[in-house]
Amino acid sequence: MNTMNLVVLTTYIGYFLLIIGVIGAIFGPMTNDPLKRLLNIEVPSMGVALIFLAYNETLALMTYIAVNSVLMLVFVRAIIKNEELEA
Amino acid sequence: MEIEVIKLIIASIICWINFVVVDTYFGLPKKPGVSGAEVIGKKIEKIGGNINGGYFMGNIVCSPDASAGTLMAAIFYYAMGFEGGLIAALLIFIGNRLCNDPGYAGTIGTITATILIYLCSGFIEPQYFIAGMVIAIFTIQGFHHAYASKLLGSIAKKMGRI
Amino acid sequence: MDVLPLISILSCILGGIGVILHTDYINKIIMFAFLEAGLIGLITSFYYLDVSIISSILEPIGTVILLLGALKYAHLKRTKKKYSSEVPILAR
Amino acid sequence: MDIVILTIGTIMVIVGLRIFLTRSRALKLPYVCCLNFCMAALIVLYIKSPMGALTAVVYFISSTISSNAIAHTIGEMKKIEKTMK
Repeated sequence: MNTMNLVVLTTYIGYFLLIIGVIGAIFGPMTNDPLKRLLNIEVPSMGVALIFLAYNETLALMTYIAVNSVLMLVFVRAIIKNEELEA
Repeated sequence: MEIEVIKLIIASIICWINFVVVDTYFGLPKKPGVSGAEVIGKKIEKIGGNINGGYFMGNIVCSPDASAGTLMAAIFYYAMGFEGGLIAALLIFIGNRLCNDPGYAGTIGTITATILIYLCSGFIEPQYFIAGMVIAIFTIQGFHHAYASKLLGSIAKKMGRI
Repeated sequence: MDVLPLISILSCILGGIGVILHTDYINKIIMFAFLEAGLIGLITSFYYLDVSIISSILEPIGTVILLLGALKYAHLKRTKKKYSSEVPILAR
Repeated sequence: MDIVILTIGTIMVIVGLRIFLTRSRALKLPYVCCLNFCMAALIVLYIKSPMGALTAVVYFISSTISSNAIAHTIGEMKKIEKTMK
């Protein structure tokens, strides 16, 4: 009866977010706009963070959350530059 | 079982009166303090509410005022005892300054909430005040927006703070 | 199971579906904040308090970056529609 | 099971469903504010120590800053949509 404890459930939620996010980033509604596709990309990123959490990788989780916000800055800057330079 | 429900209802009424009176006295319904609160006030007026109650709700969303002060006082009283309320007042003041607000309402509300919880500590434990504050914020922000804004506007008009 | 992990799991599922199904920028960012609340609750229920504090400090930074990017992008798309037929000829 | 935790959990489920179903942009923000209150209360009821209280305070203040930024951006976005029709 104790098979569905917290760790197993967290792993399942992480894989669920990963699969849903990848499918949504490819076939989702109105993804020809690059910023909306970037916002869909954030969902599998949070799924990866949950999988790190389920395997007790504390240092990897902290580093991943910190790097993720820097990565967001780089992607947003690249999208805006692409929109400016494109004729 | 029934004595717990009675304690919960009494704590909820105390929290509701505390934060509505302190926030109305410091002039939250009069004008939007930060620029984001104006949008929420206009939108609530458009769906059939009162404009002053809308400003009140927008100010609660956009910066930690006496409502957040009451919750934090209950939390620190539950974890640390009476002197935790003063630490909560300092943290609320820092949060207010981060949100570009003067910060009188938050600190005064935290100190009055701490004194009220200390006076009631004989027969109501502090965890009932945490749940009471959540019920009080649910009746204003989450139940029915137009009716709540009309109620807040009439209270502000009765206190003469518009 | 306690109440906090159950609520956090529900918040994660609803936020993850909501980010994909909504189509406006601001709605997507609000649902993303909802997803982050679930993530912080789930980290806290594993008793990793230091990671939880770091994560809750870094959450508004990511939100502010996304909001500034969305604002600049909407402004850029509005202004480019108007001049896009004649400006490249003058630029060359 | 305690009545305090059950009450907060029920309120949080109702508010989460209403965030998902509301269509307007500006009316979602009060529900998000109510959800932050519920989450801070649940954190401090799950961990009964001063460190849990500190975690709840840091979470609440930073999420309020995030909500403030969203509300400011809605106003700026409406201004852009009005001037450049």
